[in-house]
Amino acid sequence: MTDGDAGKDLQRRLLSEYYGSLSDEGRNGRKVAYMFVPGNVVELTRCFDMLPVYPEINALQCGIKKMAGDLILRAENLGYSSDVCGYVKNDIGLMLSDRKSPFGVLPKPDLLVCNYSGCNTFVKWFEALAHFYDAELFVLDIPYLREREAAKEDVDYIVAQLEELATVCARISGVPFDRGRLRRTLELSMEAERLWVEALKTAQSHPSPYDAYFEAVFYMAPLNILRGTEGCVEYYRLLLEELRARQKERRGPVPEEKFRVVFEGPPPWPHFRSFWELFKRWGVCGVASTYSKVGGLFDQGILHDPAQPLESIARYAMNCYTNWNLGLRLDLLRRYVKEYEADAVVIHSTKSCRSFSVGQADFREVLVKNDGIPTLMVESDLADPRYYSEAQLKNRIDAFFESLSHRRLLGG
Amino acid sequence: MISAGVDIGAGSTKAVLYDPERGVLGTAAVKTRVDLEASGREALAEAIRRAGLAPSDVRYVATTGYGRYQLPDRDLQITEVTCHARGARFLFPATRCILDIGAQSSRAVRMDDRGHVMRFKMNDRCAAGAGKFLERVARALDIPLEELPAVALRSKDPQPISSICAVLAESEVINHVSQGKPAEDILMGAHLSIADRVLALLRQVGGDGEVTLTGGLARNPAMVHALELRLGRPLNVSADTPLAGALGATLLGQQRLAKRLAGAPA
Amino acid sequence: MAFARESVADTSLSAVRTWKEGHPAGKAIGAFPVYVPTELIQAVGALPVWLFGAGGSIDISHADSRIQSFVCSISRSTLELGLTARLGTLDGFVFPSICDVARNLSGVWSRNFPETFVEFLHLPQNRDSASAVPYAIAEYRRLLNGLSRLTGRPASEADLRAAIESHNANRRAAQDLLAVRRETPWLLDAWESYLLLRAGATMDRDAHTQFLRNAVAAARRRGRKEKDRLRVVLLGAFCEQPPIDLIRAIEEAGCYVLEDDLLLGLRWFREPIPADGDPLRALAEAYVTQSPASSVSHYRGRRKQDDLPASIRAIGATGVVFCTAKFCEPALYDQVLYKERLEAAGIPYVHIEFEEKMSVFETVRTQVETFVESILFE
Amino acid sequence: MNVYVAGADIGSTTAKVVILDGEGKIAATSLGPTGASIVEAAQRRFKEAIEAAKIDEHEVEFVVGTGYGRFKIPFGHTQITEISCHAKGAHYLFPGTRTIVDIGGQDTKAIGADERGEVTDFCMNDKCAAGTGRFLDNAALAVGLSIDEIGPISLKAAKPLRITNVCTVFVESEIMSHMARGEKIEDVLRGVHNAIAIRSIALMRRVGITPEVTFTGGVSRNVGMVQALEGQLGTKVNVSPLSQYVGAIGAALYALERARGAPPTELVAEASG
Repeated sequence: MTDGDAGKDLQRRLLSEYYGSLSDEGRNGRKVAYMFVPGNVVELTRCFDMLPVYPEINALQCGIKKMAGDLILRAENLGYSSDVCGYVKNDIGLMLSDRKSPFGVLPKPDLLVCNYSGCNTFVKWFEALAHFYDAELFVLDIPYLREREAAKEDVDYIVAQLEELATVCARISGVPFDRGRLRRTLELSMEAERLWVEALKTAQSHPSPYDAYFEAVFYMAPLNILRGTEGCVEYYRLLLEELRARQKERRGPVPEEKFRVVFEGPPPWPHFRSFWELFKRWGVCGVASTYSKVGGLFDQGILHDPAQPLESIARYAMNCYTNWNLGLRLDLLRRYVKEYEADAVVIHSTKSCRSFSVGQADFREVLVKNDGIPTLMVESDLADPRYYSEAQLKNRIDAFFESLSHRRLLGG
Repeated sequence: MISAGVDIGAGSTKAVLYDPERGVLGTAAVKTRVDLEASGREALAEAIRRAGLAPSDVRYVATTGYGRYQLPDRDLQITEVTCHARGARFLFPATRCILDIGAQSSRAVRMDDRGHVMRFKMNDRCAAGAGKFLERVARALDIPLEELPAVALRSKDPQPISSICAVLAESEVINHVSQGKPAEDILMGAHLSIADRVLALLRQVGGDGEVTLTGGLARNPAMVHALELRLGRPLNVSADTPLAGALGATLLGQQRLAKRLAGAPA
Repeated sequence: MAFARESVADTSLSAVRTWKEGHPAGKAIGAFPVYVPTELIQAVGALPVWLFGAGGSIDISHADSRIQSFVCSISRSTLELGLTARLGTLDGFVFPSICDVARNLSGVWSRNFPETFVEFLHLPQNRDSASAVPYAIAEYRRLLNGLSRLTGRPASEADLRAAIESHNANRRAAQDLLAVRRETPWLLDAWESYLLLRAGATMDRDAHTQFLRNAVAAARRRGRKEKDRLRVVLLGAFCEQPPIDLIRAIEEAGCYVLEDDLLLGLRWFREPIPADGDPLRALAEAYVTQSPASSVSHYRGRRKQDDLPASIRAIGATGVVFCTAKFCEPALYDQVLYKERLEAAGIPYVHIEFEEKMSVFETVRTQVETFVESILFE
Repeated sequence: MNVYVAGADIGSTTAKVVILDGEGKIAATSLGPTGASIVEAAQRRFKEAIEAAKIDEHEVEFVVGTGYGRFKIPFGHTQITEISCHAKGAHYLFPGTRTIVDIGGQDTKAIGADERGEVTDFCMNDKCAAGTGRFLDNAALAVGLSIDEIGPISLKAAKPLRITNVCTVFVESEIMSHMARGEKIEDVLRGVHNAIAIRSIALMRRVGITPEVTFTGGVSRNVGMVQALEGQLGTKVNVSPLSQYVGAIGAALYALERARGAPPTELVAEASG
């Protein structure tokens, strides 16, 4: 039964090709631009043959491969406090161990593009890398989204900076800026994004053919790392086919889908499997998640658009989940509960990521008291394995779904 | 010239008398009472009595520790960090780092080759309460305090306990108990959690070179074992380290006394 | 000094109530640290009120249900003040871009106080870009329009110029006060100058300027003797303010604090802002080109840590006391880069951690005393 | 034939067993420290309860385990979390209960319940405020008193200190410093009780505080804690000598439902144990 193997194999091949391209021979002279996933401008940097490296992706991979603990310790030995973000310390630890990542040695940055969308820590992160690597830093300032539509001044401000960034990339790469190539790349991005939105929507069926949290975080990898490439579009075409097939066979990630849940917040990468198990035992299936929208809120109608190259990049950059103000984030959670017919919301609050966590307690206040949506909030961390206490999490998760099933039994 | 060092600590008060030619003349240790000044006077008088000297023989008194401000007729008060460093240097001349683990707080100190404090770091609030934590774990496991080290050293498979937050560590101890893990493995796990916390401080001040362990937990062999296991090399420990503070105070007192006698500005 | 001490300790902002009695239609606008162009608030006839949390004076029991506990105390205590209606005299709030916690707090604020005027000001972080000044002007105009609607009083160019001049005078008086401390630290303690500056949080600008001028004159007439103390710079307490007793503990442990970044927002610019041309452009250009090195805005051109050693030596300081608030990420990131440069330049430093609600200072005193001893005991 | 059921609440500090008869009347209770071995503590308490009820072990038709050690109870048929049990037990003792606060050894729990004792919402303390129940034992140890003395003594406070810290470990060092500065014991203890009350009430606010409020768990025997809660809340708080057994009572009530044929709603017993 080819349950999703084609998709998995293609993703594995694409990722190994990507990491291969980062090795010394793989690069063959091409320059390297470090960027962040939310609001990144990879379509622009691809025009200059620059290779993208995403420190967050390296950090979460180290988390999954159980390397995060030692790397964070190395950064703390240098003086980083236990109160700062685990992703940053993981990356600083990687730098201190000559960038030996789970996928081989990563290249040094020729340019740090700090697309500062929804996370102030990004600026601090790249100020540190600029210090340690003595590398050039371009802070692409992306204003916080206060109204649903991005204000004209905000978009103009970003577009003006993109033009300046283009001249910096041209200088560093020696490749002149070809706006035609930008449009072709944007077409590939838009196509992949449209397919991804279709794939996401399959979770509206009962049962959902995939877990929109625990599996979506892997399905979104190509869109975060390979956006604007042929392979990326091919992957999402395959993924959509597979999910449609599962929909027909009414097959989902859990044997029997008892609870449809909307997840808010990043997962605890160092304990991903055990955290998923705490929910699987109750027949929980994620039908929507906000973390999978960190790389872009495509399902809210904001796609890249070759007809308005820089404007659509600017608008995309502002519409990443953590760059939305709390009012917009709360409405999105409520819409997801309706559109995907969810039974409850689970908020995973992480100590490292305050841009996600601060305000989640207020969400819970509204969801439970105003909207009557059962909401559980649990705490651990997305990068630092030391903050994950399984017994406490199990106690809270069991109590939550026990009272849900009890209420369901009494027709509550 | 005889100088005295009086270390008025939260638990006990120690006094040491020292003369450059004849070395350490007398030491004393008494339990610290609520009246810190009385404790200081009592320890000093006892040390003088043991050394067979008269109070007037003592030309300089330097105080340190928690109650260093409480002795009115002191010449100078110096913090316990500076004194522990100087005292440990006297006991182990080649030492470059001090690890001091007390009941409430723990700290790491780095010295240059003349025993002078270069850098030091105290545990931040989240990782507080080293000695106290072990007492609570012993109580949760129904183990009397004096048997703590022996039980811990019997452990074959120490249980992981968080080193980042003292409250989280306690909850994890309780979870291990509720999963029926053997007491010695939980206890050694608790020792290793403290070792991790304190060695993180050591690495931040530069942990290479010879390390001397001082403070209350220095007398707990399981703690020494946990530290040596995680550090990967032996530590200097000696029965005299509890006196390191008072020793340092009297030696630094000598330094100040020599300066005063040479007429240099104080 | 007594007046300053009481006004700082009074979390119910009674000073604002008295101001409102004098200005019947007057509105008061709360500004969260670190830097907000309060000239705009003054220009529409409103009173800018700096919010520096509640220190240790109140218990946190409402804020916990809206915000987690692994965040700085100032955001929790400010939210508590709001939720317990102690900020009732304020008619609006302005949150500038400082960090993720402050930015999200503005969202929690507008959700919990829907009728109140709440504005999040995005101060440009890419200050090297030619588009930074026009963007700052657009942001300032957006804020100004909101404030005018709230007070029902548009701000004329003359109002804006008057506000700029009164702020210039206030900053000049603050610089003079700090100069007394820098050149003759034995005449004015750091905790005293802190209190004098902090009193301005709820005062009308010109009243505060006169208040500072009197203090400068009084300080210069003091006959105190110079003590044998270590000259240091205090860094890291730009947003959440340490308890006054902590500043005293640092000084009593044997330090003269020549320079610090306490209440940085009240004295953000060293040079006066030109009041002749277009006022909004003048304010925007000042922010983009003259803002000091700080943890809340990306530095312009050079790297701020490279300038630190020289600036320490320039004022004759020997060491640095990093004094950072618990859970304050921006300060903790910068501290690592600063310490790298200090170590390279052979300048000693010590790092102490504080919380605004701290009441026990033993560990701080021991750490700073040890730091002083390690330098004086050569 | 009279049917009996049992509820066993094995907490991190104390173990409790309650036996109910067919009509849901309490036949017997037993209580003791959990200590290092959960299995022994559960079996000893179960034996004591059976003897007190003067019945035979096989007369107990169904046993529900709850509390931190619930998966290790050898004689338990199934496990239910202490959230559901505390709600059910509190409703049994005070039918008007709508909000329950339980300051346990590991976690502090705030539970919203409806008129039938069903959980409507619940919230447990976040990491920084963990271990509050255990903390009171440590505070007693720190000032050299027994756990039963600190409550009454705290009531004698003239000017209670404000202890503002969230983290229980740091509060302990704050206690030591206040004591060293010569503050009176009762003022320090009152400060500690107030700090815990304020934090527990903050947690209750998350689920909403609707009267009647019932204070359950072992700490509810501490009069100082009851006073502090009522002082900060400004309303009465239900406390009963049986408050300590609320978890076990709730578990026994679920056992009774199950004995009367109610379908299971909780997870099947933990495979790994």
